[in-house]
Amino acid sequence: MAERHTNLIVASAPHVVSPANTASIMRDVLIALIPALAVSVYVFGIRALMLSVCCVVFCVFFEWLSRRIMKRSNTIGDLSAAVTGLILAFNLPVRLPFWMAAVGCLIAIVVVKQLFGGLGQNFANPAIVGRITLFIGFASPMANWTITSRMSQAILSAAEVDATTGATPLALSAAGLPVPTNMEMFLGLINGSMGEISAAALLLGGIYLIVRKVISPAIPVSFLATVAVLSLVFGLDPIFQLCAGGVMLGAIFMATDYVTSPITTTGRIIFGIGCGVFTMLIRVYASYPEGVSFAILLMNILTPHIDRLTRHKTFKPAEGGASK
Amino acid sequence: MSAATVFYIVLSAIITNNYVLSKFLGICPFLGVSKKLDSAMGMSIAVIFVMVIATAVTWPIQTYLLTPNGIGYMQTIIFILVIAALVQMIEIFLKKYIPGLHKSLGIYLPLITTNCAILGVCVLNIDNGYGFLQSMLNSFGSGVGFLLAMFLFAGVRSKIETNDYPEAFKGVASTLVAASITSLCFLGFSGMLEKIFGM
Amino acid sequence: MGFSKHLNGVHVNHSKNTAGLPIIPMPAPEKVYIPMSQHIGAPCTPVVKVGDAVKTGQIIGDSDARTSAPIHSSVSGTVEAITQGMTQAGKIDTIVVIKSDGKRELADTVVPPEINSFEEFVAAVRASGVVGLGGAGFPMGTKFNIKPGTVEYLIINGAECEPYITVDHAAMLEFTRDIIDGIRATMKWLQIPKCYIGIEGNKPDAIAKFNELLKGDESIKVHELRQIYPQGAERVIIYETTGRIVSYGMIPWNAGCIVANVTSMLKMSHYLKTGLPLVSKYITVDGDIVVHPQNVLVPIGTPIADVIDFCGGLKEEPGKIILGGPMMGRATPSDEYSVCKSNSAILCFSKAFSNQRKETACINCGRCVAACPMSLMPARISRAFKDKDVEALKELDVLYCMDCGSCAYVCPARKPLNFEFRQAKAMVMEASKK
Amino acid sequence: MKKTKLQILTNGIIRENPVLVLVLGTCPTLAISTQAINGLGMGVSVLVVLTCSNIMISALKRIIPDTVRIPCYIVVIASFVTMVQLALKAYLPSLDKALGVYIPLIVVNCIILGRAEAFASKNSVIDSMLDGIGMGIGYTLTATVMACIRELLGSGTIFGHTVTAGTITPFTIMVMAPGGFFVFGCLIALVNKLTKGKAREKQQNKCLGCPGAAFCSQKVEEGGAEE
Repeated sequence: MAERHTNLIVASAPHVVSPANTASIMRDVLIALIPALAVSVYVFGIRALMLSVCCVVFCVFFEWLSRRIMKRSNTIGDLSAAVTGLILAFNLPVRLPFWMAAVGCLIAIVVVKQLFGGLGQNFANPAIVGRITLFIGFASPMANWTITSRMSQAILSAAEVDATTGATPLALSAAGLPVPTNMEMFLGLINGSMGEISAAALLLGGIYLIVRKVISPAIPVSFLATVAVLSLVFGLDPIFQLCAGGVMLGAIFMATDYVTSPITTTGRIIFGIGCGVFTMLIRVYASYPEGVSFAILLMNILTPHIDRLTRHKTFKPAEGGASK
Repeated sequence: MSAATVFYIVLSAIITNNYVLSKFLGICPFLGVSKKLDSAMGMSIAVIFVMVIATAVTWPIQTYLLTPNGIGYMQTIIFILVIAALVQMIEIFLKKYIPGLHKSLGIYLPLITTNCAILGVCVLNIDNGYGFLQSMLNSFGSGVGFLLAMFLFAGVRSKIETNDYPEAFKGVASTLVAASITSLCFLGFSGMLEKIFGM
Repeated sequence: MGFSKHLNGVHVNHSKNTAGLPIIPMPAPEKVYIPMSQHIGAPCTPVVKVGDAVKTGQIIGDSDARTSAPIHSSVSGTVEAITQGMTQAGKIDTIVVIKSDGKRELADTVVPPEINSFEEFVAAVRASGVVGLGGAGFPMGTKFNIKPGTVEYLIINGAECEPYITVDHAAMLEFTRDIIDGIRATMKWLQIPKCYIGIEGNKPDAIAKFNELLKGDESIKVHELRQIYPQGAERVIIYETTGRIVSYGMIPWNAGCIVANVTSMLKMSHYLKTGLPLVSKYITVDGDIVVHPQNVLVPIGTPIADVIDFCGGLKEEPGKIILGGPMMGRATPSDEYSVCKSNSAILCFSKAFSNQRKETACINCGRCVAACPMSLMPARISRAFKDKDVEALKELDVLYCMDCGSCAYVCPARKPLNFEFRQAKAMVMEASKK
Repeated sequence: MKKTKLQILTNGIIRENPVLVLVLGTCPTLAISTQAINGLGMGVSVLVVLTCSNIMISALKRIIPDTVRIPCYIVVIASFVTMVQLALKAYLPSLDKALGVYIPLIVVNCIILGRAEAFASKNSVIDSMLDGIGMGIGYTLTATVMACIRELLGSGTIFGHTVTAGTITPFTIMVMAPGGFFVFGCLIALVNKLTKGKAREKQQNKCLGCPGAAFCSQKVEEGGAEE
């Protein structure tokens, strides 16, 4: 008589699952952010690393604390808070006081995410809102750029003229001053927010994410292409516009946030184009030099409508009956 | 008045000086009727409609009746009565002559009398010293701005309505926090219209 | 054909560990437990009594209902008991217990049927006891009982898109000729002008063999299916081969198609040639804890545990035993239940392998949307289900979900999406009844 | 259950706070709560108008025909608003300037019309006065507290007196539109927490105080108009 097993696990099919899970996806995003972090530490020095660690720690701490206060399950294991922290850090100037960064983390994690029920239920990207509130709330510390000797000659000479500004390439361009060469822009030998300076490093991370199928190329490609096309329309240098400011960071890491972007490919393309259009409109016309985060936030808010209009059509015959 | 001025007045009322999200007028319907896109749009269209008509009536009253006779202080009383009467008349008119429109807008009309955006726009037109045409443009723009805010917010609410909110934030509290985040993105456009139209 | 778009699906690790292994017949077990309901439709009533001597292929249960198929004894021996018991489907059913004499003698009734008309053909198909062997269990005699000449396409489903299972593959290689003969007989009597044999591209040897034997026959074409799950789903294979769309609530016949599983066709063909009805089933036995994964020819009614023992037993305490493929198969609570007509695999997995699902929040990644072959919006359906929003569920076409599990397979949040949708479908049906 | 005079007075302060529980008068509260002094000024203006109009409407409730009661209420309220407006212009011109259009908008402040319809038209003059005072204090407290929070966080001052400004960088977004919505949301959540959700039930039942209920006969949405 064979040995009997009568207490087997009964669960619904499918009984196999794909290897990707939320934590592994978030881990991939963290890995993809490493090159940009490395460039940032190279250009700005060790404080870049300290500020990043500070943001990650605060975000994870706030996530843990808010879940605990709400008596809900602990979710720091899904690493989403760490990703938010690192991306938020990338959006900050390197000398921002730690307590201000903590305020940003508080807004990102508690106000934008946990108040709305936690991961997957927020309608706006936490890091974006964190950045915008800091940007508006702490306007001057958030524009307090740091000059280091590793930066482009154009920035160093501009700083000699007016040591207080330490202007970003976008600000130099707005003021009609010489800007860094495209190569310097691409590599990231410029100043700006900590993690957004190096287009090369961010692209490397983006390629990693696309290869690992973590993100679909729809949003970054349509976003970047729109920025490039509109630069030409406005008579600007597309390479400069793509590498300057937060376009790369925004297109690859913030606009692609699953939760706050459309779910279908068509929707994602519309989303990317919208981000590009608003970014360029704000850059060219508004009083803020940079519009990436506002553009992404606006598209986040439009996402439910995009989702509504780009729903897949169910696989069924048009007339409702069987088609021949 | 140049085309640029026309666009400037309309667009700034829609975007940079959005009535709901930057001037806090019409918050009640913004919070109350934005749950479903259909009703949000119906309400907004009714608001645009009444705003424009109310301005068309109150501006001449102020300019040709109140100010010349030195009874400018009667503004508040007269305006609110005019608006209340106007809304009633519009409703009766629609019911009788355009029943289709009445069916879709009818239920929103009575609520509009006490929508502070209507009285607000009438008073502000006078306060800002706008001429008649400017006032009309401003009213139209403000109405469209209201519609835009309602449209955006209705989408947001459809996404977050059934979230697992923390106990204390269920209901209006979370809606207000969502409105707060929504109003953030309007700040990004500050200064834009001035630059485009060279104002 | 006027269609260019392929349906979505997911890339699943094939895990066809038993591919290329021959089918090994399993000797008759000590006892077989044959449930009277092994198909969709009316259950059979036993036509034997306790103590009766029965032989292999003898009818032991039958029904008068239009949708049913007879059930035959899979061994020779004596009827030991006719009891009510639990079956693998989780239902109480009449079970005929037959004590085997170990000889597997054939019954006298096992003689090739004589077929001269459509009616005789359909009667023979019904008498073969064959049902949809891919898992559906729809009686083949009922499926073929249509007005001849009303069907344009016969589609033979040799996709075998589920991971692990290789029995259809093995059968296609071993009995290619018999399958083709079955197809030709069906096309002849049902007056079907065209046949597609859909085979997934991961079985090039089977495709080659069919192509070789079908040289010169324009009416039967082998269609190489893409290597993407679920090509074997009825609505998918119809679309992929003919470009036709079968709507919810319709059967393939409405679109001028009949779909038959390749093993069903083979078993029917065997009956037409030899008169031996469906008394045993090709079964893939696999999984990370099976000592000798292999393909076995198992007498119907054999307890699952006996089949596992025949394959060398298990390396460790099992966590899950799945009847059928890992994407759509059913996890059985106990290995005491017996093998049924519609089973095609027994997969045994360790506890570690079985406990891999821990649900987290939906992150709206869109993988399910990209995976759904029916182009549904699983993430939104799941949300509507959570909100108990029947209107939204209906509007999102949840009824079109065919439970293929692609969405749940790809979900990084490990949400049991298709399980939710099964309940959602019930909710919608319930609401529309009112 | 008949309420005592004291209950009528205190009712509006927390239990049925017009802003935080009944969610009325949101527009001016959000708009002017950037500085504590504005909050207080607005609060007192509303208190005065509310009390006066409550008294007047309660006194006139038998004279006013039911069918035209709403326009009558509006005329009464608008008259008091105009008086307050003129008084402010004369004695506190800086406050008048700061509050701007929101002073005439007191006319359409749902609290006043709402109390007129829901309370003053059904109760005695004394009770209506107490209700007006109570609700007015509730409104004033809320507007002032909210303004204090926003002013402290956003400018580092309270009533214009430096508190943290200079030592801690003020978080200026708090005095802008998003900060207003946010602080308001948090205060409502706080009241929900303190009243253990009872407040939320009333928030859901918007008709309790909505003046629109007087006009509105159909449901706009679930939880729209009743009666």
